[in-house]
Amino acid sequence: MAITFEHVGYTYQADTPLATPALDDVSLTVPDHGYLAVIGHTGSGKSTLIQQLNALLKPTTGQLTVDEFTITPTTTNADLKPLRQHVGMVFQFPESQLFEETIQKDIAFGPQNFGMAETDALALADQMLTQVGLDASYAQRSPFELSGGQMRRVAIAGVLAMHPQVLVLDEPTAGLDPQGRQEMMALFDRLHRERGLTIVLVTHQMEDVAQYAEQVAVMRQGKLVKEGTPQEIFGDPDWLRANQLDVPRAAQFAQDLTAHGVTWPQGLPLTASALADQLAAQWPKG
Amino acid sequence: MAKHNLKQEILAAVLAALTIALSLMIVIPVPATHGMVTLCEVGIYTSAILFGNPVGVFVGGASGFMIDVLSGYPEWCLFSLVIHGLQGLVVAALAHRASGVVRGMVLPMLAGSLVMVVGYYLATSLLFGWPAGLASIPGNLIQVGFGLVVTVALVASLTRFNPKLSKGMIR
Amino acid sequence: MTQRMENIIEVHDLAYQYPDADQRAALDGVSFDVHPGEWLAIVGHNGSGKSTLAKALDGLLPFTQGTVTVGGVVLSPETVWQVRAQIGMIFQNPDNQFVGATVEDDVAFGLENRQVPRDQMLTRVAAALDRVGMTKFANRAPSSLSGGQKQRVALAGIVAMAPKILILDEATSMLDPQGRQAMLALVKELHREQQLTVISITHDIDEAASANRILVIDDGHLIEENVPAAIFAQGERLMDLGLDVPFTAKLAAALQQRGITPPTGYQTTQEMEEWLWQSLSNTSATPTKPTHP
Amino acid sequence: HRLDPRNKLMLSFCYIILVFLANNWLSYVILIAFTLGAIRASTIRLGFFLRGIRPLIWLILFTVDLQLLFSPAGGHVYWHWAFINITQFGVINAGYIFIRFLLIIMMSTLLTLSTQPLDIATGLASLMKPLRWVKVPVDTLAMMLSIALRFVPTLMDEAQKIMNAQRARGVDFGEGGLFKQAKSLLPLMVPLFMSAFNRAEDLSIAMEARGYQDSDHRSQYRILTWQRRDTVTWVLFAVGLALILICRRW
Repeated sequence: MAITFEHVGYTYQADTPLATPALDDVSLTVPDHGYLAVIGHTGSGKSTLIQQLNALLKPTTGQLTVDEFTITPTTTNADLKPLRQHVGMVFQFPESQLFEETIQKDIAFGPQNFGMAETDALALADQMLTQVGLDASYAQRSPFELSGGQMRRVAIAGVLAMHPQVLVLDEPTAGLDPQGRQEMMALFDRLHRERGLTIVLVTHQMEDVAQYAEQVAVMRQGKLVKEGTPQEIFGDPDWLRANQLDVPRAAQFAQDLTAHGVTWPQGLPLTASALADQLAAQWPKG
Repeated sequence: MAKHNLKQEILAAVLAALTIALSLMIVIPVPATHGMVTLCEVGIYTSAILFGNPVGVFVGGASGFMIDVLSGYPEWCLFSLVIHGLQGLVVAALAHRASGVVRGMVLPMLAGSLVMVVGYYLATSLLFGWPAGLASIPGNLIQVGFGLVVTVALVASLTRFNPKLSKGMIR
Repeated sequence: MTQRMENIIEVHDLAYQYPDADQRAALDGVSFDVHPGEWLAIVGHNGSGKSTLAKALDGLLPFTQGTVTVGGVVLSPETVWQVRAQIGMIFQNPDNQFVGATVEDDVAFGLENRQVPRDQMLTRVAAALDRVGMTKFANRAPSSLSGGQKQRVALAGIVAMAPKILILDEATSMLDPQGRQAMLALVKELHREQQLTVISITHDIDEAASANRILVIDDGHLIEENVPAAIFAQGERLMDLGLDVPFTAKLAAALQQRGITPPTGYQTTQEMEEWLWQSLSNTSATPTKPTHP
Repeated sequence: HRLDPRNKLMLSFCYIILVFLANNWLSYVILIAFTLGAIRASTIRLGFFLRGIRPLIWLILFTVDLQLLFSPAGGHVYWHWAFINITQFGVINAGYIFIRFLLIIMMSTLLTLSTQPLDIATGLASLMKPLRWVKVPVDTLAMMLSIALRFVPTLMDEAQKIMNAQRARGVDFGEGGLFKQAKSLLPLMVPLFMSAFNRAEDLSIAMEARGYQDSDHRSQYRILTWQRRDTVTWVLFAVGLALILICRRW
């Protein structure tokens, strides 16, 4: 198992009058090379949950393991460096973390913090630049000259350069145009499939969840309220609507067709191509 | 013309907010004096050096005043308004005229630091007697020294990140 | 002024060049009209110049060539405040347009600028907050609000001013789905109730679908102008234009790949559904009309 | 609590002057009574005030010690070593300074706890109005101060986010000596300043779009009202001042 949460609870400002519980008894496992999507409203505890994964926040109760690392309430900061290299974090609007004078230096910043020699890190930076779809001519430019979408790619390259085995993504496509969104999601999918990265994705985009995730966790008020495959979660649009969550368009569309007597022998389709598959299968011949 | 002013006014306001936010958030303990240093000077000096004067004096005065109010020492707020305001004013005025690291940054900051240390010596003496004034000096020296070092590094980084800043485009 | 009342905004041959000489023109030879009470969407991928266009309409950028006429007033440095008085604008980042220290202060900001007397301000602020459902939050500081709530406060600020034109510059792009839907629903109501002219710059397919007409900007040029159905009929090419492909178009393409030929042109969800279940039932019996709200 | 913030600011300032004028036991007793009365009126628990003193305890002790050791000669000499004398004057002065600390800290804690920062800022701006006559753009300063305050939580939030992102990239904040800490601050400060520049640009455009021309031609939504209870405080203050002046003479 890549990631295991065991009864993890987290309280902000514990032991003060302002204490507010943000995570409550969360237990969850993600298999090796898994792709987990975490969905839920703003303030449901999604961000708190993913910050446990590299111990930016440590659980106040329970414990979690990420591959060979175990994080408990008493884990000390001295033990964290290998973990932080192992778990790469792409925060919302990650372009705001760029600060070096050249793109190459910025990408090399993380690896150097984890002990890589400068020359190696700079060479690695050039390599990462092409990974995220920018060519090597960008290396010596200032990040300031780039467009927002390009800056985000550089920031992601900076995280990938640390060679994480787990990649945590907090709404990585927010604010991008549809084309940028699609390219970005395809990049993560490639990293997942080709390099075997375990991916944890926090998102509001149900279409992306339906298309890419292998496992979905639904958070509400700090609790894990439902967990399963996309088919299990999205196969029940009424439950999603009752929880004020969006239903993928294809599922919505398929459910409307059900009212006209159309049946879905392979379960409610979640994407346009799955829907087309099932429709084609029952299409009248001739 | 009015447009130009508005941009500068808002820039000064947001930089003051940044200085206040940093000072309240990041407090680095100095075991040697049982005191601590904040990033207040870094905010004031950086704003003053990059954007010159109305910005420098405002960021100094406003952040000095509000930091005291927000952190629960309002008895100092009027003194801080004047002292940090003067500090920002001096750094901005001197940095504005010269260029280069030492003459454009370090010397103006030394002058501003002198204003701050002497200012608080006088204010503390007035409030609590000259021994208290003397007692304020070592902590304040560390504070301005730290501010000076971080500012040099920060201004260098910022102007490399965005070369337009070194031309003082907003000034 | 009276003979030109059919257009509330007229843009003729507009061009803009960023001060940095090395860059290409951000806008080049853009001309179009906007009718009173119309909802116009402007789409284009990031960096296409559509936000520049919005700012130019409000006199926030000194365009280098062309004319902009708003409500019969030709935009110039002398008339810029007259023009701005007719336009309310909401920008992308909710945090960077919230001026007031509290919600009510922020709603009052525009009124203060117009020197509205205080007793009138009190009633107009209260009414505007009520209109957007933010009355409970009147005394709150912006840092305690969600992005969606901040944008609703921005909308309240505009409701209080009652301008003729509302420009949304990617105003929903940083919001979560709930915030986006609430905001869009509110704008639709205002558009209907107050005959507000709406110009929305967007990537969001739902927002674009609410429009009467869509302009497509690419590389600073106006490359297309049509009703949403005609624009949406372009299927996969919409991605290049900075729009999502509508679901029905994705489904049509997927069906096509599987040897099923859907009707040509853009289909609404309802049309697509109807065609599908009728084709599937494939009986000669007259199908009953589907009942959709 | 419900006093006009302008009044509170002025009162606090005059109070500090009052503390200066006090020069004997009786006047200090009057001041203590006055302060405790104000605290009672505020209905804030005394514990809060004591908590405000704790961080300053080193400074207070140091000052009191110095005062004790280096006071001008006079009165009875209790203890003598080299050039250090502990005299009667010294002890009395040290006692006065100690009380001065307590009084000023208590009063300022009272001001902080009972007044919103926004009100203090508004109050300050309002008190500066007379400066208009010497061409100080008071209304502009008030606007700027209010915007600065409004952005403090936003930027704190952003600083926290950037710190998290850089921690995830292997930065250790708050570790090592001063020099190392100074260096580790750059990955936080550079993005924060760049973002502040962007925000300022966006905000000034948004303000123009909302019809802001300059600070002179505006009406005011937020106003401060001077009430009867504000006047009452000044009467009380005057009584206190008179008592202390009498004590000084006496």
